[in-house]
Amino acid sequence: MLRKRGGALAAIAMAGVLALSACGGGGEDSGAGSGGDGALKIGLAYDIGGRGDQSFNDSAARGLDKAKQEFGIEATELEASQGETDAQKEDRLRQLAEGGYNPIIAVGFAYAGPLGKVAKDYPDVKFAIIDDYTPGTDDGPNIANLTFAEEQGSFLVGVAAALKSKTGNVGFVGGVNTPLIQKFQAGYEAGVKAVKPDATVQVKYLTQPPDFSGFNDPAKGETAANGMLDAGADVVYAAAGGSGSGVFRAAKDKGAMGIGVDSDQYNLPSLADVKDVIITSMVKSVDVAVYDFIKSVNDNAFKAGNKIYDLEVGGVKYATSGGKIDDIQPRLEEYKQKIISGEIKVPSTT
Amino acid sequence: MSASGLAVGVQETVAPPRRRASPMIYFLLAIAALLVVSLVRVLTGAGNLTSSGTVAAALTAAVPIALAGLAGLWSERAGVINIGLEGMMVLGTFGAGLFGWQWGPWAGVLAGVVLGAFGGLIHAIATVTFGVDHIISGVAITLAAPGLTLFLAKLYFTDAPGGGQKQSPPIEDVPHVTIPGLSSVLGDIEQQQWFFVSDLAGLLRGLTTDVSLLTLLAVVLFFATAYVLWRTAFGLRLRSCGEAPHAAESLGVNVYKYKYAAITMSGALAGLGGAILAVASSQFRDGQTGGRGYIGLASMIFGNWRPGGVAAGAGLFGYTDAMQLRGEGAVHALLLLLGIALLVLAVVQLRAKRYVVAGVATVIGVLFILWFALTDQVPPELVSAAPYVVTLLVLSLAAQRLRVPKWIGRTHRRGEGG
Amino acid sequence: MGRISWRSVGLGLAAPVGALVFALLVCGIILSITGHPPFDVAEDMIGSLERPRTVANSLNSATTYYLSAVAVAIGFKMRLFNIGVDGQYRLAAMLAAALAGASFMESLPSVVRILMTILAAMLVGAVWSGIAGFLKITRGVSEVISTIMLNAIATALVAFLLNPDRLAVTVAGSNNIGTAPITEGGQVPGIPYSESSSDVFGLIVLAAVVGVAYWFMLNRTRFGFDLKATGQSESAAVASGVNVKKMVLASMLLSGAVAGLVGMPQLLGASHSYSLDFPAGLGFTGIAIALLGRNHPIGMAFAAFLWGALDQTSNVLDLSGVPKEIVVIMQGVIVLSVVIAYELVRRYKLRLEQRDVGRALGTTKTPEEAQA
Amino acid sequence: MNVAVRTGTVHALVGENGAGKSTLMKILYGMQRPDEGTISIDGTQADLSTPADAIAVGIGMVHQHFMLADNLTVLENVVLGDEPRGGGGIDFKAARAKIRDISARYGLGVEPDRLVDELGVGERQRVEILKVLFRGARILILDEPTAVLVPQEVDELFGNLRELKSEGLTILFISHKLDEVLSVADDITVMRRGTTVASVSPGDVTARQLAELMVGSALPVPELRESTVTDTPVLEVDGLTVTAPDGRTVLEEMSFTINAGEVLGIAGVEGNGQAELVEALMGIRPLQAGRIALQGKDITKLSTRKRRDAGVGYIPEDRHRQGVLLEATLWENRILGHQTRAPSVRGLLLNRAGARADTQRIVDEYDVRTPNIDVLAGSLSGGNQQKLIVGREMSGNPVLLIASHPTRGVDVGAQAAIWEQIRKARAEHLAVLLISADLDELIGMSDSLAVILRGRLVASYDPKAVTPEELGSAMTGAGEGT
Repeated sequence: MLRKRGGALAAIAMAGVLALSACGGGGEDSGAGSGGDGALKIGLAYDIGGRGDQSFNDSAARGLDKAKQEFGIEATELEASQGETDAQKEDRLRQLAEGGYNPIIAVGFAYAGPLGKVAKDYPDVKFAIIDDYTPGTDDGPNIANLTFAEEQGSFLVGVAAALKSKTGNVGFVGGVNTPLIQKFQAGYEAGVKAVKPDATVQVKYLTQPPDFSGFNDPAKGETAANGMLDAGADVVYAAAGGSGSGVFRAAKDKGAMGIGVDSDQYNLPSLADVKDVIITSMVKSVDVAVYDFIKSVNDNAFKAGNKIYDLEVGGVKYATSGGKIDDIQPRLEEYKQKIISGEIKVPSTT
Repeated sequence: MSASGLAVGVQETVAPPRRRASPMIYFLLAIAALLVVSLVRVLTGAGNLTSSGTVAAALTAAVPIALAGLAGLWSERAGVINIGLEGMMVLGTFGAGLFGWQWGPWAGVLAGVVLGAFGGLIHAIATVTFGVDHIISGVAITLAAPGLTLFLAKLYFTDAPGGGQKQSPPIEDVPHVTIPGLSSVLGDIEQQQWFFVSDLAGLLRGLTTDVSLLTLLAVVLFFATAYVLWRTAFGLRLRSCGEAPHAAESLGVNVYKYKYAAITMSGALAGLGGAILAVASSQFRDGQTGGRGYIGLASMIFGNWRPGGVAAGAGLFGYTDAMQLRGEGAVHALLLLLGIALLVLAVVQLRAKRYVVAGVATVIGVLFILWFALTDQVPPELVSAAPYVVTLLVLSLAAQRLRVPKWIGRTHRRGEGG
Repeated sequence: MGRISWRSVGLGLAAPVGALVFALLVCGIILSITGHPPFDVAEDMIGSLERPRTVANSLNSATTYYLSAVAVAIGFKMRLFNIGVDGQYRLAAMLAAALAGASFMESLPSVVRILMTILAAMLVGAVWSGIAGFLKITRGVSEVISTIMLNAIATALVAFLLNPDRLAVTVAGSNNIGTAPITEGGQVPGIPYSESSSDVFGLIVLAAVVGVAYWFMLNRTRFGFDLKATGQSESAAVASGVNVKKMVLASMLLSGAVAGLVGMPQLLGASHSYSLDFPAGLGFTGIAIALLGRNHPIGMAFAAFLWGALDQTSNVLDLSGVPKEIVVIMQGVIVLSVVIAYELVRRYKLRLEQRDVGRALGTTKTPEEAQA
Repeated sequence: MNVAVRTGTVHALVGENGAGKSTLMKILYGMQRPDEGTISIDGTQADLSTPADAIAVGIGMVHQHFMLADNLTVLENVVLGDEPRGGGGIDFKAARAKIRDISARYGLGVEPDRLVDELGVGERQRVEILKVLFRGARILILDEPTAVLVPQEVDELFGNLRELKSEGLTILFISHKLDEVLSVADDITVMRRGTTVASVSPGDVTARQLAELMVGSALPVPELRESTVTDTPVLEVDGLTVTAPDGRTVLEEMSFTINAGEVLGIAGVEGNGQAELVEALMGIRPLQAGRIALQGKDITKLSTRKRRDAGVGYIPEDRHRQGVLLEATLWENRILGHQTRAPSVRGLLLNRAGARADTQRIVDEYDVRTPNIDVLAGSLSGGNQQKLIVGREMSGNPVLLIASHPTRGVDVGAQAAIWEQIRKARAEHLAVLLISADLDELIGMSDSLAVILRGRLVASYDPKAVTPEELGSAMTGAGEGT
């Protein structure tokens, strides 16, 4: 009985095998190189979430869109799927490289390993990776590492939180407990303490990796924020991707304040109904980085290696939309200058 | 292979169900439990154990899970295992996103229900008409649903204002109700931090303040389910399909029809759970359900296939989850609470002459109390495991008197009875 | 006899082929409705198999999927539903990675290191599933619930351990965090495949060995007989002298041990460290593949490859602007339609067989006797 | 096939297992569609495609295997499908009253609020009859209603039937117990291989003639020839006490001995502890107290497997539950229960060749009708499955055979074969514990007889000197044993 079933299942694989033998044996490295007529052909590989995640993938997309418009270039965007392996990421990058895309941008640190391998095989193609600089795995001569000083921006919104808080008690809701988000937390805590050394910072991560649903679960965000607000906080920083909307909703219900992340969340259409509680956002200008990178390639000014987008170059900043922090802006600027000048060193780990 | 699961004969070693305890006993038990919680609250100062905020959050967290559990109950009472709950919930969140954004939350809820029911219908076609193993069908649905919704989301939401490839534009919330006057009075009492009284006030306040109409709908559905399944002809026939379909058929009951009805209803309820989740979160997001369907399934087994039990299971989970999300301090206090609860259980088991269980409960209980006494906090990474650990502990140490519907997971073919 | 076997071959093929055609049809319709020409999509996907790399990656995915499916199937054969393969392999991979990356391992011969790593993974997987097995036989806790809970608890435990203060190391500048990388002596070299840039996992051999062992265990050993007997009829197994509780524990341990292997090909063949981007969710894929392959060692191998190939070829779809979720839909539809097709063919075959048996014995059997 | 049934009579339908009686009944009850032919009731042709149709025209059926949901109450089982409505739900009050009323009128003694799970066999049957009456059926079909009853209960049932008949109800009675048929039926139709072979009236035939009409040949008789009882004890049971999970004592202080070459028959109404006794002896059910010795060796603490290895063969009461794996081949079923013994296994591995060869031997010796040994056990008829089980349990030279209803539900041919095998093994000094509901079989096949009542052995008889009636009254606690 079982034998028959197994044999029968062969048919399924048959289709695949037939396809293999019929079409097998194409060259691996054919078609590399650039588009030919001079115009750039950009390949962009997103991390999980992709275009439309209202977060850093989206930000990257904005940069791409801007570059597209400006330079009249062609672009293809690919996206990672949940739970995939490095091999799949590598394959994605290779497909782009094979397809003649140059430059290729990988969004997210998860591409670090795969990118290192692919870049070696395509020395003529220019690569960029967002959010990662790991010497040894992705530091080839044709790789630009675009990283951000999230802790610096977070420091400033921490300052804003401390200044705005009446209770001396503020909250931090992290989406998923990863080193990247811990950077946000470290900067934020430092910023708060810089203003009010005895202030309380409540910290909560919604989920633990590999459960990344913490970036997508507004209900959890709302519960966590409510807990903080009930415990006396009156400003909550939502470094939690899509779960942030729940944080803002809680703040709105309780008459508290929220701080957004990644983009200027005050202006996001999806958060229109809670925008009046968003006093500021820690803007991480992935779009600027992507645009700059494309421009550098377009201008034949590509530079490999780590490019840190920090406060100084406007890679991270605090948003002022809504005018909720106009009163404290001078103080913020003051801190900003101190960071830029190196007077204040912002820690990147907690 | 079949889905009906292995019994291992464990349930044979426990007492048969006694006469159902009177409501009074449950009431007294609840009071006793609250007393213990209150005591722990006073000892640890972890106000979050009984604050109205925790209770309200627990209620909100419990509703989608409870509805998933209720969905499982409908299906399994008719003899069909529904492991596709997660997938049907996903369909529900998507339906709410698609319609809620354009035509308001109630339209969204309705769409979620309809889409969930559609998922249930597919499960019914596969398991009832084609006699497919229930687990396979459920897994297939759980597999395909996120794919389908994501596919459609890219189509419909990408260019919508405020939407994205993986999320819908914002949905308005439904109205919330508060019992006027009561809330502030209870709030005052809660502020006093009196032993027991404040805790009770917190509990009541959490249940009466700013409650979403959808939460009320869920509560109504629990009572309605209990009524329909246990007091009406429809319910009797439906349950008979899960107990002895051949007997039902021999009395002219159209087993297929009732199974179809039950599974479709199951899908509808799971869809509703998803829709409520989406509306409460103000939007559909890919991956939003985060395993709540499975937790719902667990709460159904936990609740012994009865609505009250499902509610209790979902409530326990929602409570622990809300507590861990609201602050780590409460989880530390939870260690003490668990320790005490285990010691109480040990005494109960000792009186029932179940020495092994009593011993194990004592040991674990003492370990929890030691953990509480020797540390200041539970490592934050471990805190998120609290609801799961608590559920597992309760299941392992509480007496298991599971009464699975007899014909669960088995295929019934028309005319093959007897 | 010859006639019958031809017929059964035909019928056996009818089910999967019919189901595949049906699944293709459903996906074709969805694609057409949404404005993507289905034939172009199919061409793209099949075309991507021209690249040896896609084949190599498909094989690699299939390797992990297969191990996961076998772990699930061991439970299924006993009617135990081990949803916990996911948590078991993640915890196992994490702890095994920590062991393999530990500095004291450096001095050991390569073979010993690899063996120790693999054994450690099996042990951890077995312990984690063993908890569910133990709770089932002592307290009657449904393994469905306990393994769901244990998955979540494993997640928390891994997060707790994956901390620089405990088992993890961080690299400056990287946003990743993981166990110390396994040095070359602890890695399993890949098998070069055609002109592919990525090698086939060396541990594909391990998957094959596990498959053969699974087959041998089921069909050639007393233990396997007891396992199958218990799955088919617990009461008959008990009457025949099988100690069901022991079997439950044994099969849960075995299932967990195999689950522990799931992460090994990826860990020792590619990642060399358990970090944030280590693939998750393979346990759930394993359930689908075990079901699709009907718990049969060969069937699951085909199913795993089909699954891997669908996953890998889907990458190409984004290039042509087709949402690659179509592949996920297809996978779901395939599982369901394959099973429905099998059921229909089974019923048809049963009718034929009854007629044959009846004819062979010169008597007609009443349907209820045949059913019973 | 043709049958005509007169209104207000008891019409018996007799035939061997597999003669098509049950199929006919299912067709009459709308559970199966006939390929051809028509059914008329009171002259009007009825189209019965579902049980609901049958119920609508006044046909009610009491199935051989009770169609009851254990987890539901009696009331729920009775009203299912025909619920009295009221106040938006089931009118439980009205239903309860009606059930009490019917129960009182026909002396059924059914309590509506009990769980069916808690009821005994006789009570369950009365619930089944009540179910039918509740629906106001005018035509009752009873499928082998006496199979699980003791003579006294049978008499009660027949009393009920006569009462029903006197109220104008028509009863179609299916049985293969011919003396019962002769005592209760007004008309008899005999079926064989799916056709009617005769329609007779009870006054015109003897049981013997009827039987030969049924089988088409002479009947086998259960009997032992000369005594082979030795004085070597094989099974010694001493003070055996078993409690059910709910704390109820199901076996109390049971002691007996079976010697080599002896068949000990246990008579009793089902549910009096037979199943528990068998399971306790097999090591499936834990003992509260007592000692079991096999050939002088204490096996009380041994596992089922060790007991089997020590030479205990087991023919279970319900072969589908405990005897065979329906989805496994015949040769795999040969291994079942012999997983530790040659020729099925070699060390820790299966010996497929050995198992197959031995299966072929059993198939030949025990006349198991099958095309080959690779077919699934489920595709064999019940009788052939049973022969396979008997053959399997007799292999490996057991010293003790526990045979629970060894010939239940098998045709006469298989019955005779199984009896013959037991006789043969007994002559080779096998000790047999025989449990059966068929008193003729018990009396004919036992060297000594014991009666079990409420978990105790209450009487013992010499089978040569006892009548079924005497046994029956002892089984219900009414008679006195010696």
